[in-house]
Amino acid sequence: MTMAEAVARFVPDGATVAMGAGLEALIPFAAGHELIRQRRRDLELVGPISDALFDQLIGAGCVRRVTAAWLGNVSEGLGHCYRRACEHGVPRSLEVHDHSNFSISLALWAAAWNVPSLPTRTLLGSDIVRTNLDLAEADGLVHVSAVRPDVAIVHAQRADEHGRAHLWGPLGITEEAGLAAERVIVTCEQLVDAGVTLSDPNRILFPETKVVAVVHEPGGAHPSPVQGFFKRDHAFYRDYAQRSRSVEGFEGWLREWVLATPDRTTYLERIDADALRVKQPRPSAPADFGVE
Amino acid sequence: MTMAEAVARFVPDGATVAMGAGLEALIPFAAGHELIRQRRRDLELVGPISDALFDQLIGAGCVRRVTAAWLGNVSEGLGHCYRRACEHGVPRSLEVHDHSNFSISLALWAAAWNVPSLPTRTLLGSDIVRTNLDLAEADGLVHVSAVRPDVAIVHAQRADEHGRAHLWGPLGITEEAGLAAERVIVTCEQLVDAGVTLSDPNRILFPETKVVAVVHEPGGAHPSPVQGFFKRDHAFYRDYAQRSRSVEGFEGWLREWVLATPDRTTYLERIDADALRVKQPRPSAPADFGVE
Amino acid sequence: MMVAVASREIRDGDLVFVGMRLPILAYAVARNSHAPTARGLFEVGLMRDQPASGFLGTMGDPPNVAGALWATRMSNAMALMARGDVDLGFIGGAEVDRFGNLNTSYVGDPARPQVKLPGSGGGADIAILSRRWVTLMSHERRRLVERVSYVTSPGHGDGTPGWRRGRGLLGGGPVAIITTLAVLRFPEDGGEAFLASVHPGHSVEEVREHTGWELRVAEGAGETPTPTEAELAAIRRFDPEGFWTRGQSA
Amino acid sequence: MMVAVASREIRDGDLVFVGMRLPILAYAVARNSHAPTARGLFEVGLMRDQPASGFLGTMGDPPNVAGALWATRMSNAMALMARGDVDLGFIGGAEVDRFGNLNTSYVGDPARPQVKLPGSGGGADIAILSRRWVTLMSHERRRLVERVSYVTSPGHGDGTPGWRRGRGLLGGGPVAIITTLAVLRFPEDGGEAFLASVHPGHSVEEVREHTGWELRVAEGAGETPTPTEAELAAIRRFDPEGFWTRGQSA
Repeated sequence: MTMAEAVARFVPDGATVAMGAGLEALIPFAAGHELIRQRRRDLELVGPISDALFDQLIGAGCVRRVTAAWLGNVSEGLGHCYRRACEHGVPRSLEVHDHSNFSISLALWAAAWNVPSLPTRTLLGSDIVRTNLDLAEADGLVHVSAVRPDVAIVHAQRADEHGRAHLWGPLGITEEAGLAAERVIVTCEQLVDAGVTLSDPNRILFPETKVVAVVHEPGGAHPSPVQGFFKRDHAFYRDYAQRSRSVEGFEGWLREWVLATPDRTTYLERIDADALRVKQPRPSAPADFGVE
Repeated sequence: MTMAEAVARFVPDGATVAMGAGLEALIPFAAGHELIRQRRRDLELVGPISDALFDQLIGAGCVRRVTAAWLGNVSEGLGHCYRRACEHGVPRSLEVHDHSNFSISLALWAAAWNVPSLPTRTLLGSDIVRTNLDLAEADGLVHVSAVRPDVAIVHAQRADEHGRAHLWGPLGITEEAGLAAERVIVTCEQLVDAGVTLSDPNRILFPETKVVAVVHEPGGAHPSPVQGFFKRDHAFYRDYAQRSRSVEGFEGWLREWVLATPDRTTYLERIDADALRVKQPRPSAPADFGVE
Repeated sequence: MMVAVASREIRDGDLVFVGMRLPILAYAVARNSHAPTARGLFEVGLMRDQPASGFLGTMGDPPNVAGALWATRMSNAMALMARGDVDLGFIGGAEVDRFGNLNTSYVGDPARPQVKLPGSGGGADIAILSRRWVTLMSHERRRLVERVSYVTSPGHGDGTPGWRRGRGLLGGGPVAIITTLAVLRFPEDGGEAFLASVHPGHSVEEVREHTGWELRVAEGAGETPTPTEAELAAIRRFDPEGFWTRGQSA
Repeated sequence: MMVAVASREIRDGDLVFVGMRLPILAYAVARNSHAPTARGLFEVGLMRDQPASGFLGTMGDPPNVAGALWATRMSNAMALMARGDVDLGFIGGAEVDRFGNLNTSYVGDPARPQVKLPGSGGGADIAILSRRWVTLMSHERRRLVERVSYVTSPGHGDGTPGWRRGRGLLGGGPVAIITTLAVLRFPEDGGEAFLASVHPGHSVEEVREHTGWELRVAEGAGETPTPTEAELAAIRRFDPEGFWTRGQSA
């Protein structure tokens, strides 16, 4: 399926969308940019931290609410579009449901296990409990209400056409985001035969019954890193941080990299992808799934 | 470390011990038999189901309490020692904390996350909530109290001497058992170099900070299966089921296979290990952890 | 017979929570006949499409892992069921009552049981969380009882309509009891089991005689269709030595 | 300077919850000098012994994964901390007050903020759950304030002794504020930060002038020891282009 089709079919206006669940790695930027190009509106974004992607969606006016622990630019600091939306309602006002990293994970596990909330010792004594009504203190614990994404968008190293995705490296909250969501869109570096994915069912992160679309989108996580495929493009993040300081700068950036860039193939032609590509393989030792 | 030393040092009388967390596969029978030989007493056993191992420990008089969802012999049916202990106090009476498979998992996640209990929709309407005081119904949910093992004993396909264990196949409740436990004893088919385990950090199931002993014990899960290494020995389970129907039969079995068998090496000489060994490799496709 | 009948409860496209023993065979039969896109979920932490190609003594046996669609933690398999994603579950039992409640825990006082049974395993979870479920049972008067003394896995509770909804149970409960003699079914909204069909070679009277309560017979209750050649072939393929079907007519 | 000083908070054998930016360097320095058996835990879902051999823009960068001792879910890293297994955490902050409370969320009314800061990330989790923690901060009057208007990551609360225990917070709270000018420390059982040492080239008066409350000075407060050659060499090795230490004296 193409990215345009996956986004058009499975991410309607108003949807609650989990993205960037792997924290700084495997961020589905290509999918996010397609949401912007399709002028999606009133989204609720769910994630742990977001390294620039949520900032871009907010700046483009796609977002009504953010449910997250941190939002900015990890190597550069503040998220300027996020600031403008919260402080001045530009381009539109934004509802913020603050979490910590642990509590947003628990909110997704609550949804995955279909319970109204899960208890935790974290956030005791924090004002986050006071300002986020999805959190409540009782009996010396904080009760974290379930967060149920309509869709989780996940970038994977490889997947097969049936939706079996292999991800590796640190997983952040990717697994619970997928299990909590009604449906999962997988974007991937490599589209592989089922023989590859099924050779290692332990590395399949969520069941194919959740996955509604597999989009073969190499480089779809740039500028975030993809273990074994791409290094992080630090300079790209820096450039975005600088240009997004002003509305005009952001709009110029958005035009250049998203609106006037029809798809990921065109996008990749504009960066020095080869310099970022990982070239020295470092394969894992195989596990033997033998039977006889 | 030898099995005898690991058990002597890290599993005292009265300990709460999680074993067989992988359900029917990777059951640490060799460790269980060493517990019997060392005449460990007053143990609390924790597990989802137990395919014969818990029955043997109960018959040998090691056990004070069982916290589990099912206890018997999966392919053969009832656990005869378990029945004698519950029905007649032979060889000693037994306290039973009944769970379902889901609730025992949640009890361990509660301990892993250090909360008093976790809520769930399962067990509503079941008498298990009435008879196990670790479960309580409130607000339309069942609250499952944390179960905190002193030690989890886990059989792995391979591990290095630093405690990094690779397990594959279905995991049951192994991960939460390890995270909930104060400490973990790993027994393994292969003792490998750190280069093997660290080549795939995603397959390392719990942090080395939890692992206090690594015992190289090939065949240590017989008669249970080990993906890539051993098939399940169905006939052995059948023989145990038949002989354990009477106290005398069980004691004969115990003498033959445990008390008069000093260690796993001797044990393996008495079975047709070669017939059970997996010979056709079925390796997983490697994941590339490349950086540059 | 039980296996073939059980396999017919599986609809194409179903996600089936497969227990051990006969249900594994029933799944294999269905997947190879009328339900080619069903998937099986195993509490050990596996999802499959094709049944395992080798004999399984347990769901954790290596042939069940090779070719699996997902090898994961049990809690993840349970998570799918807790969200209502599991269409059908199978549960074995030692005792079932007229309202479909199962006892696999204690005969007699739990504090001093006459018989200690193995326990719930995933049975209670399936009974409460799957959309619909079926139990397989040897048809004996001591197994099909008026009321179980201990409810391990709740069926339709005390038999009042809507009992499950009222108690907050997620799934719809038992739809059938498949025995060695007959198929018993339940009304749509719960209540009491009734005789739906009798296996060939057995009679309504025989069934009632071996049932521990005054069994109602559905209008139009007839004979259970015999296993087809395809069903029998699949059973022989997945249980070549009769390990699971020993002593039973298929 | 801040990196070297921060690295000294790490004791050998510690499990350190490493944040981003300077703490990653501090961990690398400690591991290569006085704490060769420390381990680092990263909320993204990683545990390491040796620091990554390449430059890290974030903790999720490929060099941090290669050679990791564990690559897992964030909730598993948090689980270790929730059980008290994390000895030391690092938290960055925009504002800290005299009792060590951090604000990384809102300046002004949260409903209509003057400044929206990025938020907690794992900061609140570390502040509440790790055994002890340290914050690193540029020493400015607007950052070291009398009371933060919003407590993202609780320190010693309102400064009354035992405030954390009373509120049920698991860990012991902040032990130090390491700034560009000085090291501030806290009494054993909580309370108010005091000046413990001043970095070379700066004075007590300068520090007090840039602090937003009447800063108490510890008896015997002296000069912070300068970075050793080994510390400087490690900093240069892990941040060769000065990405993280730019504009700061080491």
